[in-house]
Amino acid sequence: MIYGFYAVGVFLASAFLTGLVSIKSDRYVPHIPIAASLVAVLLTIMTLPDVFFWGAVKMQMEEWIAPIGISIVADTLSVTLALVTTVIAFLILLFSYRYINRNSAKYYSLLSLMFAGVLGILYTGDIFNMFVFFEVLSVSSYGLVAFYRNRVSLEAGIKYLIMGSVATSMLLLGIAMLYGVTGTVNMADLALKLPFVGGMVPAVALALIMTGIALKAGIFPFHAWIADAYEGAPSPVSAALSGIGIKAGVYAMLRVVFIVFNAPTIVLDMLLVFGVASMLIGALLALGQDNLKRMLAYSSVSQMGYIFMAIGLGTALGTAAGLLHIVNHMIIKSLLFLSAGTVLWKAKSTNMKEIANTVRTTPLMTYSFLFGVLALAGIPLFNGFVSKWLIYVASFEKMPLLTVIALVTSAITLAYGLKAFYAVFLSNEKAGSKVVLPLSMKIPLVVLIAIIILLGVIPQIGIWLAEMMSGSLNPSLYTGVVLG
Amino acid sequence: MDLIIKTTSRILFPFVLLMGIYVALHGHISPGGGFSAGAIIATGFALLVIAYTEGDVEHRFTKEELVDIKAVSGLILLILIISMGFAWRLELLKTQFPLALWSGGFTPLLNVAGALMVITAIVTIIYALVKE
Amino acid sequence: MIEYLIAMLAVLLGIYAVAFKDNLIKKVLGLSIISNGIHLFLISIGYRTNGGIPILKDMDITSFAQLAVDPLPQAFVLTSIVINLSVTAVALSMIILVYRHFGTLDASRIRELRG
Amino acid sequence: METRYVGLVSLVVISAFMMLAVAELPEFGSFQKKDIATYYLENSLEDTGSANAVNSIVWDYRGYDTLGEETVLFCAALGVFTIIRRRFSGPHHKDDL
Repeated sequence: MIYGFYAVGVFLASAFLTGLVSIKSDRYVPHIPIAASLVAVLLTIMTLPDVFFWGAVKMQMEEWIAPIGISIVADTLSVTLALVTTVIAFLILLFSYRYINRNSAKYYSLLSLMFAGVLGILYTGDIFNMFVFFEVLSVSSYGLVAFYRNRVSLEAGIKYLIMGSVATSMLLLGIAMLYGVTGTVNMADLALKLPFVGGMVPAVALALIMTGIALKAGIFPFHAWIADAYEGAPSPVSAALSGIGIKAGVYAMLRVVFIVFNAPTIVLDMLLVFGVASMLIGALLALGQDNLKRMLAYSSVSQMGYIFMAIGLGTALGTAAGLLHIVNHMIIKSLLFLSAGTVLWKAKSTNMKEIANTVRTTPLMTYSFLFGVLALAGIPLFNGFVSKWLIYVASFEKMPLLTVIALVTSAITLAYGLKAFYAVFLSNEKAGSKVVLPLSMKIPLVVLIAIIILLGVIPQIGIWLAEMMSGSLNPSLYTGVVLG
Repeated sequence: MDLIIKTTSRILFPFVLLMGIYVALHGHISPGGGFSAGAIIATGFALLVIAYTEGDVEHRFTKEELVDIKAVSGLILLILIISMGFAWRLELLKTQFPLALWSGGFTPLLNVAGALMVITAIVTIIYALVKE
Repeated sequence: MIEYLIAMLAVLLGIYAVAFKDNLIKKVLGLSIISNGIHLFLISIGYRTNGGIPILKDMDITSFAQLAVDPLPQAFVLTSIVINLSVTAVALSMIILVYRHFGTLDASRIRELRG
Repeated sequence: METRYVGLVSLVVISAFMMLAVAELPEFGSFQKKDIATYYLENSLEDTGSANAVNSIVWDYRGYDTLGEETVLFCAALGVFTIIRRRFSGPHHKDDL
């Protein structure tokens, strides 16, 4: 039985209960999603043993035979990502306990629905179901991005909405074409039937699905909406979006490319090219930003470039490195956005210079941002280093030029990280209101810092995790489990 | 909106409602079902909301400030019904009780729940947009 | 083959509208045109020459299975219509406020005004 | 204005690509390779008890999709309410942070 899958139900229930409870009093509203995410973490931990033992576990909705109903599949990749997602979800919900004080019922409902959407994508084995949960994820994040309703977030919201729904429509068109040609929507069934289908249709369907997913993951040609969306959204939402929302897109891409289409080489080379492009462009754009949130947004684009490049290498080591970097980046980016959130909590604007003289930061905020920046740049002793080192080694085997580019981008990452760190944290001995961080904001930062250092100091965990995850990317194991 | 539209919409509304309920209940035999029934009834409400300025429609809904919370919670109850059905069915209680009268096993129940769900959602959205 | 072309043309028309029209409401309309084009494509994929509706009226099962149209894309279309409805609802409510804040619905002007 | 030409060119490329794919889709009325659909048609009555195959799929075989879809509808209603809150403050000042 896949207990982790019930976490989707738990988040759905928490979203609805917050609405009900909000009728009586707004005081108890935040407690429900926080409790729900704790339960979700527990459920995911319960699924770990048998997934890591069997490699992949299948559960069928109401026991129809495999291709008829919707099959729920949990393999090592999806369970690890689900575990990291639920832990970060808990931390983000805890962080926003004091951060959002108005209209909190709607905020918590939408946020827990967003997490339900992500978990739904991670566990589903059916491509149309993945489309539906993509929609759940995006519609709830449209509302969240425009939550503050001022000029910036509204413009960001409408732009994100239009781009997002074009992307999901392309995804649906791709699925429709696949159905037309093979007659099934179950991913394992598709993987079996696609090789027998000749002609252009699978290629075009894959192209459509890839554009849809690449747009959701904010890769180079479609990264326009990311900076505005993260700037407009409240900081915990940007942390959730960049930490978890984008990763669902990457997971879906991995699932489609590796399992359904069995990783054709053209696609991998394209991933490589787009990865390198977004790596460089993201880093350069981030360098030129003076707005804290936009800088973090562009750094997300560049880190996604790393992931795409690593996977695009095609070698086993490359995929393992890319998967590990997904996990590491989730943790680092959430830490960075949350620590930026603590700074922005009292600051009136997001411009780095103005923040400096309005907020006197506490040591915890300073160190959390510093550790985040160092981990992002892949400095040893931090978890970023482990995955970046694997990426350097993997890219060196394939094409030394790539390693040079990767190293240069890491240097640029370090540069803009420290620039922001200096501007916001170091240069404000002057006045500025003393920020007293409530406990609910301190715990997430401390926990995330602990995880980063733990994974950094003991790299074996990361490497073992990477091997286990990349083990689940071979189609034969997946189709064997699903179709029996 | 002048008198003619008001009276016609008032007269028309019960028939739209009846049609919607019929479609919802017979979802498993005739075409249509949860979603189309919800859409039909929601257009009935939309007819009323547009025909009347919100002043008169107010008495259809509870007091002003409760409306948005009530709407949200209204949705919740219905989703709970559906998710209950989904969760309950997950336990594979496939007792296929062949209700002679209904000749449907489980689908009519869900059809009605789905229809209610769609009605509440669309009506609340229309109401919010019109009130703005 | 020709029948699918119409659906494809609708999708392309929608993409043109979203990409090139400046007015926000036209963009949202373009979105629903794309979505409807995809629904038409989905339904026409499931069509069977002179096939009947997939509701078992007064036929035995085997001949019904030979005659009825494919129900699966119709289920997808039902889901996708509701999704399209909700996206348009959120989009329109945003447009109301964007108009209040920026005074215009012209996407390019909004980009300049956001400052 | 050059972005318009780039856009137009990419639109033409996409449409050519799609037309090619459409050409290779199975014949319009043909019903080949639809074994799952025939399964639904054949045993939707005795599995779910409803004569309407589409309804049995939407509510029973793939009820999980419909649950996901209801949450999308619920998100939309919530989204509309978060955006159009009654206490709408003036256009030009920072809203409740």
